[in-house]
Amino acid sequence: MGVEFIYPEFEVVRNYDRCIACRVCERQCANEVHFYSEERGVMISDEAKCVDCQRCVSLCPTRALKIVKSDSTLRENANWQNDTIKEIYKQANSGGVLLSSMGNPKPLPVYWDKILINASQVTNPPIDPLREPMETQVFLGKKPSRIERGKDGKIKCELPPQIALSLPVMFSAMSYGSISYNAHASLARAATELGILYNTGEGGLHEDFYKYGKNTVVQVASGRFGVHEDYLNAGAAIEIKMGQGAKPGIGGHLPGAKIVGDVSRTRMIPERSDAISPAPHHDIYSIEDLRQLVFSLKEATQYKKPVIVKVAAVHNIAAIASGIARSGADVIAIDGFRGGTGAAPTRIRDNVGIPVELALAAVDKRLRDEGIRGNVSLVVGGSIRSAADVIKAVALGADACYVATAALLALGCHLCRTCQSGKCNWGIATQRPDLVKRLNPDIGSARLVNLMTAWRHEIMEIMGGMGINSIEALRGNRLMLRGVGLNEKELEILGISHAGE
Amino acid sequence: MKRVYVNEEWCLGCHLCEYNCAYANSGLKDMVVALKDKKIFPRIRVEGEDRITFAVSCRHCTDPICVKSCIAGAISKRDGVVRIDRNKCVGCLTCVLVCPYGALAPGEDGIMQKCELCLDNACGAPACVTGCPNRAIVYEERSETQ
Amino acid sequence: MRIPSGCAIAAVISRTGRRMTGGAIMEAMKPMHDRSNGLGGGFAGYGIYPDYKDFYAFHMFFDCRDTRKKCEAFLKESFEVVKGELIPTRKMPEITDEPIIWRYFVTPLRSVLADLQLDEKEFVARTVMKINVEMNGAYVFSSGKNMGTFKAVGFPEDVGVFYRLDEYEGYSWTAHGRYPTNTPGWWGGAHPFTLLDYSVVHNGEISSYDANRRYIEMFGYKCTLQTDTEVITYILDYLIRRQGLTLTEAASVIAAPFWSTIENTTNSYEKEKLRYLRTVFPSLLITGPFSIVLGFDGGLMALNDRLKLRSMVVGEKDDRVFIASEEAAIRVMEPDAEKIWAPSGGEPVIVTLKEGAF
Amino acid sequence: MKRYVMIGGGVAAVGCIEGIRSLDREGEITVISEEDHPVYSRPLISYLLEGKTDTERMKYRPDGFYKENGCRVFYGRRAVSVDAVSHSVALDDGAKTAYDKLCVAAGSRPFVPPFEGLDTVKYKFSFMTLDDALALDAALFESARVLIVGAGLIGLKCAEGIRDRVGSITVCDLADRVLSSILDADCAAVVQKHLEQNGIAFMLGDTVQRFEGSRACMKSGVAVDFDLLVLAVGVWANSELVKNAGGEVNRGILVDKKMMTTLDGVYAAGDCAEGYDAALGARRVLAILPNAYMQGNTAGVNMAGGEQEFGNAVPMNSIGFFGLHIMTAGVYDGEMFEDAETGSIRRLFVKDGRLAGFILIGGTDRAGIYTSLIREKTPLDTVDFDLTKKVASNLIFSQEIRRKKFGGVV
Repeated sequence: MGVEFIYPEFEVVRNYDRCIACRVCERQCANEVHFYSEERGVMISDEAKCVDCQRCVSLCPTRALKIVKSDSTLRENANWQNDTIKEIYKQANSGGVLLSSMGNPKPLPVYWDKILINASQVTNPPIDPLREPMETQVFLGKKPSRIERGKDGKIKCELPPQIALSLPVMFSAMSYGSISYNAHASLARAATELGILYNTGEGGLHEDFYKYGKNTVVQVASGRFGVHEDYLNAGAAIEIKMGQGAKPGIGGHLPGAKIVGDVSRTRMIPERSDAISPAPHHDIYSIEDLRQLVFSLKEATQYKKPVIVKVAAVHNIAAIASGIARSGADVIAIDGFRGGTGAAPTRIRDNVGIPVELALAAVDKRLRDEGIRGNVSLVVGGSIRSAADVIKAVALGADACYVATAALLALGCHLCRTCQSGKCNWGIATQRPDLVKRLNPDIGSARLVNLMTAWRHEIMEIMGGMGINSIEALRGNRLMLRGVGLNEKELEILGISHAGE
Repeated sequence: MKRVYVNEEWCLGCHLCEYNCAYANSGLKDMVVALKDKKIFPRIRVEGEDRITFAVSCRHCTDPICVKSCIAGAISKRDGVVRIDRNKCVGCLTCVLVCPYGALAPGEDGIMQKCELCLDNACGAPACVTGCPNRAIVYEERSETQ
Repeated sequence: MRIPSGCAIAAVISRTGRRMTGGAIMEAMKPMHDRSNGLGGGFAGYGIYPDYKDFYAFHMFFDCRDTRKKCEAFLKESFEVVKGELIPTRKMPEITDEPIIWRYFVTPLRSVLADLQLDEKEFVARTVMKINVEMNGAYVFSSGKNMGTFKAVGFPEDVGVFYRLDEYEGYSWTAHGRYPTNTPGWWGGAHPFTLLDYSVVHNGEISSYDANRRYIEMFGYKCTLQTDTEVITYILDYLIRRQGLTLTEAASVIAAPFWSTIENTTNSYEKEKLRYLRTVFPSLLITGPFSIVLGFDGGLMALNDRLKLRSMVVGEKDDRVFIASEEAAIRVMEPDAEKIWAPSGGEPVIVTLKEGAF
Repeated sequence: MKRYVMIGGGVAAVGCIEGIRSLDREGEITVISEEDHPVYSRPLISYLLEGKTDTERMKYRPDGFYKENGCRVFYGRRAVSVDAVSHSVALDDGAKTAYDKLCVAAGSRPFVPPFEGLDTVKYKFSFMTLDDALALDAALFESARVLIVGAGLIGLKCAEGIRDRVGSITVCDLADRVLSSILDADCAAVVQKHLEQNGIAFMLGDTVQRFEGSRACMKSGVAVDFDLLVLAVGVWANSELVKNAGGEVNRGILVDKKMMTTLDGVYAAGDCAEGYDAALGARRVLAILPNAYMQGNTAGVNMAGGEQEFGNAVPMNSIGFFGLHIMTAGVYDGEMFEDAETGSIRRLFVKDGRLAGFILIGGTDRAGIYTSLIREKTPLDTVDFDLTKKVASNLIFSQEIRRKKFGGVV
């Protein structure tokens, strides 16, 4: 109180004419915002605890609740905005680094929204996906640069290991620990049903999910949590996580409170110990070290698993990617600065990294200029929000996209951005059993399948409009894109023309 | 036949099923009018505490002992659905005494009421199922062996 | 800027290697007049330079005499030029603004090839790219052996007359009439497009263009003209000459069967091969409508896009095989043509000379 | 085509008819009903007097029941003898009915002790049948002083049923407590207190020595003046027909778990039968309605050629007085566990690791869970017994058991 007081960010607005005091809101709020007053016979709220996750709003049977942004304001100041001032207060109160979750919420440019897609008219027929086959399958991995023939003249058809996807989307890395067992179960089951892959993140693979191995990317991060030979061989591909778009240059930190039971066993670390991944891999201080890790992993898996190297989009991403493309890696995953996280220092999340659109364009061009685009596939993530974003990414040069926030939204996430609290009311970013059970994987996986099915329909629709009936003919097809409101430099980096050209 | 099944693994203990049941059987069009400032007498009840919760309503047993035991002959089974004739019931609670599932309880008037699958109210399908936010209650066909 | 276009194509080949004048193919284009708009027409003839069959025949446009001189000097640095001459033309009102049109019969100098450790064809191809990209005002529009392309701004039947094609004899001919919807009206933009002895006439507009272009350019090709046909020519050169694919295999890359079709293929090697080629060359899949005729040393290949979004028919008579956008064109060449059929999408029709026929 | 005959037209007979019809749609069924009413619920007669039901709603089955089940009914006819050799039943009008399978569901009759001077009482009633109730109903008047002899289920339900319609009610019983057959002393005291609070007077441990017109002279020396006398001392099973035909009887007609008597083709069910009591582990008469139906039903299935045993019958009662509910089941044997709160009693009796019986007064929610523990002889180490002691809840079961109960077809 006093100098430490910060006015609550949200207000709980309860329509008492509608409230039947069923107490669903009370039972469903892990933040303990709502309670029933026996004396007054009504529900009341402590809004200081509200994070605006919308759980109570969603479950209230009489729609008696809404959460609004508090209109209690500090004096307006274009330079010292409300949030900035409050962050100062918080730091003055605590002396600590501010933590945040999910992706960068700042009003920085979203290039996807400044790129428009082409369609066929007259000279070239659009294709109707309801009547004609429309192919969205992609194969990620190194492509041989020369066709070899045997003595009999037949082509030798051995390919380096490939990842087959029914559509150019994968669920990106979210560790078991940062998200719940049921969230993982939903992702794994949906990926299997869809014929795509999900990603373990750096928390290891729960033994129950080995059966989804064909649709799993197993991640190896700097903390090496849960990494062992069976784990490496369990998935369809291995991902070396070098960095994350939400927090380039730093490692992860899963608080000990989330390291309980199966999480601790799966990570192979003691219960309640903080899981801290170092900023670098301590065996990778240069590109040649990366090459050694890539080949160690390939050795451990008899060269049967493609290796993905995931990096955050940073300033010299093109050169980094060129290095990775020559490291033996099969796929490069680039995570843009808008990518989500279960917890990251706010300053880093909001100020470090570059937009994935520009990173992708630069990397794709660089690899082509060097003639090594076929060495690797490119996967991009960091706020791919819709089928249109996927189309644009593929046309810019991506082989596939990584999707996480959209998947979480499908599971019920309302982007309250307080994953770090571990009290996710939607059963996603929590390990509390009473909260975890709120996410029924039957529902979760079905919703993920719905979402991706919808995206696939949209992708096919848009492709058909362009007169393209296979996704590979879209990859790198930048003529299908035009910029709006972009300057010369941006257009040059994106490698696209301005609308009207 | 279709029955209501409960999977406690997904029950959140939110008690919405009780409110949806009470509303569905109120005959009123507005939930607020039906339930505001009233004690509810739902035909499905959430049991349990903290970690384990589950909803219980009539199992519509293959061989329902309540039907055999009702001293007023008020409970019968037709088309697989165990129903109660509230007009005949005198509220002796013998059915409570015999039901191995604890699935019956009196209504506000002391007369017994029970889940009749919302077949006769405006919902047409069990309101507890429709309103369950986590599919802990389902209405489906299952075989004896399942 | 890429130029979308519609078009008319026609081709004929004698499987026995019997030489035919360019007259018939010129006639064939007449009934398809409406498929062109006068902004480009062209022909390719194979077997037309028997006397110089061991030399690469460079057909070139120059904007002025200086460019020509500069180019000749450049060529002589690495080639033996056995003959250089103006290509004979007829002056006619339908064809105007012609550039300087020359041909050279050349062969790369052994010493140069040895220095560069390059295969002869690769060196020739690179030279063509270099001239076309770097030498302003000079453009090589034909570079194969014992074959030649003839193209101009105008209707194809006029272009044939202009180049006096009735005076050439070849065992196969392809022809093209162009209907670009937007054009700088430049002679180099007409079809056929060629590289070495590959020539392509094409009707269609491919939607995969930039995906194909950006991929093929990784291998030294430069698409200077922004037309679909150019990129198709380079893709076929890349697949056939540089990767050593057969014509059928190349066709299964650019008009790849659908995955479902591949999965239903019964022959296991065939299935494995199709799957392999599609996985290895995804960026060379051509989508959108096209019908093309590829001319090469000793044969023709006709191919439709896999949905068959453009018309193309094939007919036969004795030793000759005819291909055209419309049956009418075939009937002009041979009123008694038999076995007229429309090949299905993605199914290549390959006609080659009989062993030793030419 | 089989010929089935029921002696009696009550609930046991209905159970028997429905049991037969579950297997045999064709056989000929004859019902000999001494009462001149279609089947009705006898336990509802007190509610009838109380005004909570009426004769229409008291019908145990819809009007078309007999017709739909193809039954021939002789109303107001009494069976006078059974010839177990020739398989026939003689009626009071001299007619004979042959049977292939016979079910004796003759019920019971009030036991009337030979009180001295009982014949001097002008207004005296039994309280068992609808006719009893209708007669009493006709006699009630606002200032009436009623003496009820017998503080058992019948007497007390009668008291509840007529309380608002008479001036005073006194209940006497030789036993020192109310509901002595189903309650122990503590529980009886609670119930008695509740009844007294609701205006019923008791004279317990006392009995009528003689009647003198409208006065009862009690053994204790007290004299009670009354206007109406209700005799609710107890009942006798109607077992004579079987006994006379050579069948074995004890307090009731002895039957096995299939409800078969010792006579060939003759079954018995309901209040007249003495079947197996799973709680007691021996045979006894369980004169309660659910039992009558289930016995009748079992008899019916077996008569029609099916195979069914009724082996888990237990005594149980659910009874309420003026809003206070009492539920009991089983036997009060073994170790007692009590969980008493204000106004409610919960007593569980545990023997050999199984629930033997219980008494609940007040909190009766989900009592059927307890009853099923008795009926199923569930070992108590397989449930959460500490919780069981406090509340009847499905939470006492393991998750696996609950999965079967609520996720399976039951």
